[in-house]
Amino acid sequence: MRQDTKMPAEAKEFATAGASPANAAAPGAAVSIRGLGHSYDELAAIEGLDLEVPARGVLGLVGPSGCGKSTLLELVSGLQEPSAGEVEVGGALDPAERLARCAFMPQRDMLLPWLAAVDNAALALRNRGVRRGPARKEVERLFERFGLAGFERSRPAELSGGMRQRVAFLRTLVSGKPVLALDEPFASLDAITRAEMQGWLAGALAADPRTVILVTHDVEEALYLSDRVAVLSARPGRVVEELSAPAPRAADRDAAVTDPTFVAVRERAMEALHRGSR
Amino acid sequence: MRQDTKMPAEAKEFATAGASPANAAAPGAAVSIRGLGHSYDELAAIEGLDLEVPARGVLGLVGPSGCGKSTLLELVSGLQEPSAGEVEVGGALDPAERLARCAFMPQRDMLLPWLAAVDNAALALRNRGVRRGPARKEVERLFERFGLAGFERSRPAELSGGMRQRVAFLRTLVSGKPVLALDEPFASLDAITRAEMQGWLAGALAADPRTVILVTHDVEEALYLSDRVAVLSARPGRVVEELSAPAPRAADRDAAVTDPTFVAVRERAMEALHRGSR
Amino acid sequence: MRRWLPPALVLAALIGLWQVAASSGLLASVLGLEDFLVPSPAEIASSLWENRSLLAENAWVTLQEIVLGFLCGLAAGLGFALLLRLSGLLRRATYPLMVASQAVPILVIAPVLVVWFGYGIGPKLAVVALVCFFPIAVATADGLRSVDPETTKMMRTLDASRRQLLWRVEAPTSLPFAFSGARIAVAFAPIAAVFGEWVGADSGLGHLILQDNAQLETARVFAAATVLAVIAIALYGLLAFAERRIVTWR
Amino acid sequence: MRRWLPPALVLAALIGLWQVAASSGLLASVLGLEDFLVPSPAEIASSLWENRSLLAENAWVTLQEIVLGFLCGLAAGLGFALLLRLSGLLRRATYPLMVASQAVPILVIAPVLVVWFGYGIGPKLAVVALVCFFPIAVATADGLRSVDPETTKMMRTLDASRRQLLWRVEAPTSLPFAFSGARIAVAFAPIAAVFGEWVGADSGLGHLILQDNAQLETARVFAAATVLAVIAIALYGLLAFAERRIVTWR
Amino acid sequence: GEKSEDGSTETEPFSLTLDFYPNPDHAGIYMAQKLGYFADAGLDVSIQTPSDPAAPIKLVAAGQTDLAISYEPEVLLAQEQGLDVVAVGALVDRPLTSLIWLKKSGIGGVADLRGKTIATAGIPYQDAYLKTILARAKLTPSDVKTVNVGYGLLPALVGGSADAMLGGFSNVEGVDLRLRGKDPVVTPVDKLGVPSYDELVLVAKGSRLGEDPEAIRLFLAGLARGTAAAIKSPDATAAALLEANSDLDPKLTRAELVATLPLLSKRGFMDEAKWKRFIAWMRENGLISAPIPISQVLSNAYLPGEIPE
Ligand SMILES: Nc1ncnc2c1ncn2[C@@H]1O[C@H](COP(=O)(O)OP(=O)(O)OP(=O)(O)O)[C@@H](O)[C@H]1O
Ligand SMILES: Nc1ncnc2c1ncn2[C@@H]1O[C@H](COP(=O)(O)OP(=O)(O)OP(=O)(O)O)[C@@H](O)[C@H]1O
Ligand SMILES: [Mg+2]
Ligand SMILES: [Mg+2]
Repeated sequence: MRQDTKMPAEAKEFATAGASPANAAAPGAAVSIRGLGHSYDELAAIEGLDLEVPARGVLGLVGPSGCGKSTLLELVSGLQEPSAGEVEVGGALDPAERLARCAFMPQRDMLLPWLAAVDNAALALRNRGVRRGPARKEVERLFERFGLAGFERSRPAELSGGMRQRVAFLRTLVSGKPVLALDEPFASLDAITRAEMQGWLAGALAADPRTVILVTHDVEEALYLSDRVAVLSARPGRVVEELSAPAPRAADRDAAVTDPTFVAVRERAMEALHRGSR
Repeated sequence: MRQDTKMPAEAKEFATAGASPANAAAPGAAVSIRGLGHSYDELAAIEGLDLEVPARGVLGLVGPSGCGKSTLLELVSGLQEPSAGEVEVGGALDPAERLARCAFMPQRDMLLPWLAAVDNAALALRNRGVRRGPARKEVERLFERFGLAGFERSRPAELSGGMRQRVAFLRTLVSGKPVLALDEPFASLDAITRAEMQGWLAGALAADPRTVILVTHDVEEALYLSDRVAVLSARPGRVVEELSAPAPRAADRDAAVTDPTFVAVRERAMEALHRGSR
Repeated sequence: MRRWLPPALVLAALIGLWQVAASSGLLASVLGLEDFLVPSPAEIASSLWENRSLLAENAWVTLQEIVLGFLCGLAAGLGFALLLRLSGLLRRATYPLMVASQAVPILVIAPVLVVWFGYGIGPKLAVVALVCFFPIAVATADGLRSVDPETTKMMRTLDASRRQLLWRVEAPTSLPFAFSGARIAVAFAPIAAVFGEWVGADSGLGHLILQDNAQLETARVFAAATVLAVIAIALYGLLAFAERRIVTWR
Repeated sequence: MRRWLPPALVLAALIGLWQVAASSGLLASVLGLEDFLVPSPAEIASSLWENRSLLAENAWVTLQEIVLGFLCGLAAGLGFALLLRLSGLLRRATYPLMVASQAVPILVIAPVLVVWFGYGIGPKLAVVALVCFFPIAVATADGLRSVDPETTKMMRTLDASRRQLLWRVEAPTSLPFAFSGARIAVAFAPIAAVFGEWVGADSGLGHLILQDNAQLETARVFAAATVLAVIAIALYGLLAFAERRIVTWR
Repeated sequence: GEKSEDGSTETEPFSLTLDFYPNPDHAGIYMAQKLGYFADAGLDVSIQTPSDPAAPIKLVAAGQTDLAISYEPEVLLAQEQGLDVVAVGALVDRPLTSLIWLKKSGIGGVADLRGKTIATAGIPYQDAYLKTILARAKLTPSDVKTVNVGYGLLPALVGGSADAMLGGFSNVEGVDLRLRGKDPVVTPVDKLGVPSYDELVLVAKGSRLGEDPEAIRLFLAGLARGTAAAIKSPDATAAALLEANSDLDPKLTRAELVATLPLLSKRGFMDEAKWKRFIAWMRENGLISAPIPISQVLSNAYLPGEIPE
């Protein structure tokens, strides 16, 4: 554990996960995307993308459905190779190294049906060689705060859509990698639960900063959680506008999102989104 | 086709689907839920629910994740049998009859991987005995408006999350049944596409009214599309509050949702949601 | 209980019909099956009873061959499937040989088996294992390949090593396939044991069948075959039960 | 091309080693395999060449038995799997009989087959079909059962009839399983044909093997076995190819 | 096996591979085993039963078994194939292979076989028997339909799918049919124009004979005693057979035994002249190409001088 004992609860929880070799290797890796393009056969999904995410920075990505957000995250995480341009993560261009630095949360939860919720959440730890007992303890502590208490032993088929998504989110966090690539982590959560999770993430990032690329459909969410927000155009995805958030991860969320400047920026983002959606 | 030729475009599109025997049989069936409860083994998902949806009425359902919304929709559609209470759809209590009257859109898209997008969307028509050619034509006309033009022949694996969801939505609509049970139909759509789809649905319902039960996480969406909105409590799901929407499916969406009364109701709904989330 | 009723009834009905047809000479007149070709159920039953000890002895021998041979085949099949999965080259290189090995009549290699394993249980195990190995290997290999690529991506981004991917994802995914293969294999095993015994044996149901066939002891031949069938059904049921216990997430 | 290289190389290597060992007497001294038990590749090759027309004739006969028998077994297996799927009662009632049918040595029912089908291609088809039927039926039935219940719900709410559910969802889902079963079946088919010919035949590779074996014509026995193996590999490859063409969504 | 002073006998393991499953042809062997004649000779004999009659001769040539029971034609074919095997004694010194049909079929003689179906065991030299037999009745193989039924000879004939069968033994299948009241017409092939031959012979590996022939000698002596004992007391022999092979049918076995005992060769002597005639016939029928020097295939040198008591 790198963190000292004075940090807030969230931090501690998050931190243990943070104690991974990959993370130690590259404390908060920066991500830079240069002239990135990708096509599936004839179909150009994204084109000429340039984006910079400083180490420990949070980039929000919003854009019309089908503009290539998920594709972009897979390219960054080294799960696919771009057909043009390059991605650098923590100084590494090599896909394998990028893969080692990035934790990618897919849009569909991809929980393993034969594993209980805890074991699904603990997958990353188990892969890192942690024994089952400790790994379970590790994640079970978070089940409470994620509103999953009592479902530790449930199979994915016995969970609701939102519960599944939270398990998948948890699974990604505890991987403790320096870069988090989150694909709509809260899409199937109701307003309240969603606000809770946002708050939790904000707190956790404050205690133990990571580089985060957050794809979301909720402009407000993007602006609240991110330092900067990139608005992408319709396929092929290009950057229409990049805005910096007025009050990233402010302590009082409700106050922050109702603040006039915040609302103004949100309007601009929406307007850009409109432009991008042709 | 029951509709005359003077109705708006959306209507026509929607209508053809409407020309289904089930629909003809029960023009806009009313749904009434009495003392409904359901448990999975020990776990009580919902308890003592009472809800009324008039024929051609739209009921919005919001509630904390895991409170039993999806379960409720399955109970209404006759896909599961309640452990307590009863559901009546268009005067029928018998699950088989309810199944015949309800079109249920599941939370996960459940597209068939071996069918092209069009054929997935046309499933309901094919099941109703429509030949492949006409069925495809039928749905292809809607692909354009759903922003799926060019992906008619793509396999689900080649579609983005939002595109998959739109195909699933389309698949449910063209079933042309009197009752639509929609489980977060727009959860993975960006703000713009989502607004478009909402507008489309509003127009379609205006031209060819259906009874709709709409589960969503977006209170605004619920209030804009529904006549009444029920806010459910955390598991076991009970009705915390039922509100009637100020301007259901108003022509000018942006105006409607920014109107002070609308905002006020939204606040009340949020507040109820808070209460329900213990 | 209710699960056993239907098969029991059907079986009873069939046997009843057969008996009636046999005793009323219908089989002979209509189907041309004289009783030294196909004895009546009654004859088979009495033969089963009269020769119970003889059948039991030989059945015990054959059962051992079946079970041990099956276990060898199972181990080999699963192991081979894993190897095939881990190396595409190996897969392409050895798959044809694997298929070819199933097309060689035992008669052809019988002397070799004797030279290598003598007249003991060795050659029988070899034959049973050879037969069981194949369906298990093929089915399991197919199962290992059937993992959703999205799931693989998920595991890779969680730093899963090849081995972890294999054990945590591919193996569980392939389990139902492996059981299909195993059930197919165990149904073929009794026949395999019989052929194994024809390589050279002085006991076992296969030995008995050949001996009795030479003596036109048809009733006892069918009695022995009945015992074989019962063994097959029992083992198949056992596997199906194990499957229900192990594959709980479907 | 590259896909064929590895197996070809491996095969060549094995045969080479075998030849060397044989000609240097290693096989005899180490493995105790004298050339009248296992002829050297060279001998087999020359026998293949010298007897090419004889082998071709008989191979053609056996190939017909294999292909037609397999097709019958395929039809029966798929049909049976569908039936099992549609009626749980039927399933429980007939499954044990299906398993039992695989445990009965052909020798036992050979006379019956002859009485019913005579000495023509009939009994061979029956035997091949009986063997092929089982893996296909089991694998397909398992495939039909493996549909995600959520998908079934989706279809039911879209007013799918039982038949539509079967054809639009369950059948496609089971295709990969069915192909597993079919590939297993086609690998067993040649052996089945050989045994079918031992029921009674005046031509075919099985007949030839029996004759040459009695004649101590070991080289030609192995030549015939080689042809069998080649047939098996060819048919297996054919099926694998068809699978890649048909199951495109995996 | 010389007796050691404490009286216990040192026995040397000796393996015999039968031609097929145990039957009355092996009466002498089981008798000798039962009465301990082999043990007296210092041999601990183990008996193997294959199901493929062509296998034993290969195994003996491969040195897998000390002695094997085979057939004269098989021995000659083995020579042709260059297998190092020598016949060291006859178990049955005349043909047992017979042409069998049922009286009820109304077949009066070979001539009536025209257009009939004949079941064979699919063994080429037996097909040659048929050719010779038919030729004597002015028929050619194309005048009849032959079908190879492998192990299914009896069912084929009794089931009516064949009118006659060639390959069954007069003392086994023949007796079996009679016992079942099928009143068969059984004619050994040497009565139908095929030169006589020794149906069942004991074969050893040539090189082995060179090295230590003693065990073979001892075995053949023991066997001769056993055969003599068998002929003297058929009932005891039946008992011995059934005891050793619980799956034999007692009634049938006794009947077969009665028919077999007179056919057993008492000393195992093989008549070279008879063999020469058969070799000639094999060559005429293209079953073997090169002439085979008689000294290579058989040797009476290991037989007991006179039957020891
Ligand atoms: N495996 C694939 N094969 C072919 N085309 C694909 C594949 N995956 C994605 N696409 C195409 O690439 C484009 C971008 O897909 P992507 O999933 O990245 O969009 P997205 O921004 O994530 O959309 P959404 O917000 O709906 O998830 C889409 O048009 C989709 O059809
Ligand atoms: N098949 C099942 N077996 C056991 N428990 C189940 C099953 N399906 C749902 N549950 C439980 O029932 C409760 C309600 O589930 P449901 O999916 O209806 O919630 P929901 O309101 O749809 O949640 P979300 O908004 O996250 O989709 C959850 O606690 C879930 O764990
Ligand atoms: Mg996406
Ligand atoms: Mg839900």
